[in-house]
Amino acid sequence: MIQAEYYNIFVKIIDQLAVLDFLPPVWKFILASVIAALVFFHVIAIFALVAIWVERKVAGHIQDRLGPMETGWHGVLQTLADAIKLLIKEDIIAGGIDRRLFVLAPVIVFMTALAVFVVFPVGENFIVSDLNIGILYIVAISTLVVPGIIMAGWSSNNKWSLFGAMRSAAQIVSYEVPVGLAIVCAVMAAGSLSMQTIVESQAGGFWNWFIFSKFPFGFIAFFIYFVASLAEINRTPFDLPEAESEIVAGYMTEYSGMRWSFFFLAEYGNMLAVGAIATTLFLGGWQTPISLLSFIPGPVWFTAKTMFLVFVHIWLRWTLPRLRVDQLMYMCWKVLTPFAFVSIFGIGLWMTF
Amino acid sequence: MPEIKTDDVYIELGKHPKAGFATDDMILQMGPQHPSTHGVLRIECVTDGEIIKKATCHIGYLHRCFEKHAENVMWQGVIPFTDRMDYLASMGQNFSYVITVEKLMGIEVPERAEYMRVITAELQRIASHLMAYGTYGMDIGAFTPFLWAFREREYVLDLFEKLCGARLLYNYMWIGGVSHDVYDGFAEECMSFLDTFERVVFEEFNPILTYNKIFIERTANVGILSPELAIDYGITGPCLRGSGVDWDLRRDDPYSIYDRFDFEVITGKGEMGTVGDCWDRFMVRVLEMIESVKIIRQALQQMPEGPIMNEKIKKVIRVPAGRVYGRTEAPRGELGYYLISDGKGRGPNRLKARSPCFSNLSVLEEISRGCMLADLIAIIGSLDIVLGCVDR
Amino acid sequence: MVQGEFVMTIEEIYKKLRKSFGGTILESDLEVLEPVVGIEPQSIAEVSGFLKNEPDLKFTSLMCLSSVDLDEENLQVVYHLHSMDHNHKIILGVIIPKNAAKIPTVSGVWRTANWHEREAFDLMGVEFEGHPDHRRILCPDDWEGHPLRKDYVVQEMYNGLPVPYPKEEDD
Amino acid sequence: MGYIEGRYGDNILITSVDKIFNWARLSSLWPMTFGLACCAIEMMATGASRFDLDRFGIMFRASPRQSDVMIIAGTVTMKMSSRIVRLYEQMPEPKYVISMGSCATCGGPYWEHGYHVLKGVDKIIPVDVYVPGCPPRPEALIDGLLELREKIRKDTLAKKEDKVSA
Amino acid sequence: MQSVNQYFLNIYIAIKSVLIGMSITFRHLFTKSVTVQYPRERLPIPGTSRNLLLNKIEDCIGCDQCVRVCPVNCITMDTIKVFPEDDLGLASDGSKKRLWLPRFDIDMAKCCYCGLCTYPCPTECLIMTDEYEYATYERNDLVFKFTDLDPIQIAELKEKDHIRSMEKEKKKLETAKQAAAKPGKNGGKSGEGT
Repeated sequence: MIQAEYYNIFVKIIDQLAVLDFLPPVWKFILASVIAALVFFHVIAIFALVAIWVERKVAGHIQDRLGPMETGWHGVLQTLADAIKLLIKEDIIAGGIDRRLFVLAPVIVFMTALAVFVVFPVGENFIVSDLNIGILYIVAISTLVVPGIIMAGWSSNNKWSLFGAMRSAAQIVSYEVPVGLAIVCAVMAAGSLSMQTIVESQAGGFWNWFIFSKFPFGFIAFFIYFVASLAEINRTPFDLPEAESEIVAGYMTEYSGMRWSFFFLAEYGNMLAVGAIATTLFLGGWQTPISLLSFIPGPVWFTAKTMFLVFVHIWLRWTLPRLRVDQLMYMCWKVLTPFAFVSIFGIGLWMTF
Repeated sequence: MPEIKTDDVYIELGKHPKAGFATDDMILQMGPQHPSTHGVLRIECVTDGEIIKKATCHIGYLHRCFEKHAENVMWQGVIPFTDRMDYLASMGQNFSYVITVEKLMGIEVPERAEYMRVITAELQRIASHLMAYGTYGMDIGAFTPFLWAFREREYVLDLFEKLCGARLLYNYMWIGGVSHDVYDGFAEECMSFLDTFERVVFEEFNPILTYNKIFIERTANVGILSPELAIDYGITGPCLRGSGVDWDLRRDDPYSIYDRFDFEVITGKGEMGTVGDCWDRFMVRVLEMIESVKIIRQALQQMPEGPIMNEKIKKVIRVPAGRVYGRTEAPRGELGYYLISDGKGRGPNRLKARSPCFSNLSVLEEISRGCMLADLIAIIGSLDIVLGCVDR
Repeated sequence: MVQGEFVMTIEEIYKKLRKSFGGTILESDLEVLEPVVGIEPQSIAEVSGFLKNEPDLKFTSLMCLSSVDLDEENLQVVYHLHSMDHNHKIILGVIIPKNAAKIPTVSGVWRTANWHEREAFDLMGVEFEGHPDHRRILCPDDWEGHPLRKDYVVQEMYNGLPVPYPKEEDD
Repeated sequence: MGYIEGRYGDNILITSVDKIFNWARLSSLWPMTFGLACCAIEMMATGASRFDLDRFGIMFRASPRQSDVMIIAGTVTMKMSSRIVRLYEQMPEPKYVISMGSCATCGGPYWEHGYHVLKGVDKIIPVDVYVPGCPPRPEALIDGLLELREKIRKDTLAKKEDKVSA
Repeated sequence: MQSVNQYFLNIYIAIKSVLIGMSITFRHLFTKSVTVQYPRERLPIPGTSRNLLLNKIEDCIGCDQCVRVCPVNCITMDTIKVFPEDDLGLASDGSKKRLWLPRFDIDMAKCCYCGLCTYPCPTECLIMTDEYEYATYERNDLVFKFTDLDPIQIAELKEKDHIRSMEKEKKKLETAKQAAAKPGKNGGKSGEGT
């Protein structure tokens, strides 16, 4: 396992820039990470806009209709118009609302969606900062969403939001267990927590990817991870927190204008994040499936795989009905977790022989 | 999954909640504007967390004074108002009003008009059940079946529009006959729709929703309605047949020419859970659509030539004094009109409409005790109520 | 659903009722298209209990309960009963004075009557003694008057909103 | 819209900002699912596959907080009128109302004997577009929405001393 | 609790039904959409379709049939008897027109589009067109006025009608007086009259 020093790409650029030599090294690192954060914020914001448009078009065609058509060619500017309109919408903070929590909640939820992108190995040396405990960082950050959502639900002083917040807290916390166990399977196979080394260990053809190697257990771990991560980001069939037909708009009922669009962007940011984690852990990050195609650069592979997983999320949303809360819990504790233990045990056996 | 009753859980623990931590029940107003109350219905549920202890319905938000209008309008002027009572099945509404008046006047309706009435009533039953199928899918969380159901429903609405000019509220069945004759391409278009429709139900609608495991989990063993309770609460139509009671007015108290067609009355058999649960009521509606297709096919073949309106009907209609109660099998249940005429007025003296959804909804409080919030939505969806029909 | 060994005609049911309840069943002509059997207001509860539980009558389902404004001084409540087992029907009529419109409830016998009686009270003003939850069902609770009465005059304002259609003053 | 609304006369900055804001507002009109009666069924039919409303960027939102336009689809009764006013007040500011169908416009077929029917929703909330029909065809509803889009296109942030405010 | 194979059976059915569902929706991704892009493409409206009412006023003989049959009373019509000197020409079915129509407006906001008024019309002048695009900003634009007389003519007619009714009034008074005078001889049978 090569333990090369992977610098953050921006740190390399700043090192070459002589003009910035007067800055002490600490400041250089801070400047590099600020630039990295900005770059990734825009990557996700633009992806979220595209994802919303893709979702509405795919939903349209699944339902034999056309989806956005009027604004721009085939509705390309539709989400831009939505974003601008939401920006200039009146921002209502009703009487009974607890102001500070109400304002803080969307920030936290959006922050966690962004913070996860720091450790994704998009390409060979194209990574913001390669923590050696990458995957542990991801699991830790993604649990930060729960207090954000509970803050949103509680501070909105609205019965529907409280319902939505309680449901989503129970759902995210309990689905952390299968997600964690599935990640443990991948980490056992790769031998290290750092994301780059995980991707490295899946080098060679697609048969080395964890989804196919160690045959039954790798696939079971991927399946468990995919289903549990669906529940993590409140997407169908687990979209109970903002179940439109049961509890009006869940914890987002009282939010309007730009604050609500933070939640909306966070949802699509999370979709991208979960897709990226799944590709890094199980589908071999930026590795090429067949050595012939190795001339295509790493980041293209990474984004292609993530986009496919995001498409599957959207595809599932417009196919399946919604689960009830107790069935949700039944599935988490009685189906996903036992199978996760089985796959850990299986991979453990596989590794020893 | 056994139903969770809150009190038994606490009693099992040996202490009642009031003793320890002072929790209180939350009164949740599923207000008149709620995405899945099928219109303007307010349900005041006393909930303990997700579990509903008591759900009382508050209706009347769409009370449009139908009976007051029936007393002040001419005989044929009441028909547009019956259209607006159950706006999803307005052919069925016209049908029972028109039958009641003809029973009182004792006049005959020409054969061709009778066949036209049966065909349009059954087509309307398909459109209404498609609407029930779509909205029930949306209540449970699946959006796509709703739009597919509407796509099929649009074809039926096209047929109606070419036939009588309106998409939703037709004023098609008049006293003594029907208003428009069949346009020449009707039979072919109707047959082609029926063929594609039957294929679509079995190839797309059933696999995507009816036999979907999550849908079955959400609806089986939920809102179980026993036959005695159903009869006691005056439930009729698919909800009653879902509980296993084999009662259909078209066969057991035949009106118009329904005795000439052979069709099967579908009853709930508890295929996926117990008899009389939400899934059974839903399944009865889906299979009833197929029965309606059979009836329409037979009616289209046997339809004779001839006049579509009884000649004795002039512009001003004279109805003799008397009282009569006529009822038909509307898509949502037994729709009855109690008509009192004093012979001299230009309209009915008193017209009481016994609407099916009014009784079907009254059982909600009984069967939704102890279920979860998501089940309450499933039960309302399975009762398939239309607020215009509840509030009149 | 057994088709019923013998479908009892109106006359037989009427004679059976007269036999067991005597005076409280009033005279009523049975030749009219759909005869209405007159009943004393006070004894409607026992009669309906009898009609429901009698083995060869078994009127298990109350089809329709309607309230009628007969003439200036009295109302009539009409019960349409139907038996699913024997497939025969009967119509009961109870005449009550308008000023003291009191009648015992039958919601104990058929629970569908609960809502139908509330509607009869709401629209016609017939009070039902012993009704579990005697409130208006269709009109708002603070609505004045009972709309379906012939002498009903629409109230001018309802919490700040004009009720009748504004008369246009143009020519 | 806070600070700059109605403060400056017509100048280059205002007109160009107007153009963008109005374009954004009219191309993403989110109605609140507010079906009352038969017109609600035609509204759903308009949202369904054949007359797709999603083409105009119209997405039905469940909560009043996230919606811009309120389509009153059906008969407004006395009991319902207080609810409609409350829902209208809960909607964020640039909000519009479409009165769909005869019942919402003036009580429709129930204007004469309907004691419980409110004779027109414009008695309780300001209405922008009246869509006639009982129920209006889906195309008529889309035509009403296009009419509303034209009205928004002409909206402006500049001072409105001469023009009578919409 | 559930037996073990019921547990595995549940999982198997769940996965199978999810995959079937996904295959159907995937197939629908490629089926042609049924959308009619309304402002550009338009559905052909059938002839019998019931939308905006139109009254060809030159044919209308003011017979009041439609006003009586309308269940909603949304047609208001004023008629003035024709004066001897002017001639209104023939209606389409050859009958002579004997009524001026200063006011014939249909309030399309009240109308319930039931079409009952188009059947009894003797000259078929009241028809339902297939025009449905008349959404407005003002409620009163929905009251369609079909009279073809301009306000001046209407004022004139009203005033002439007023004069005529005054004369009739006077004539009636005289006849009443004569009637009162005549029976003076045989005991005043018709009383005061007027």
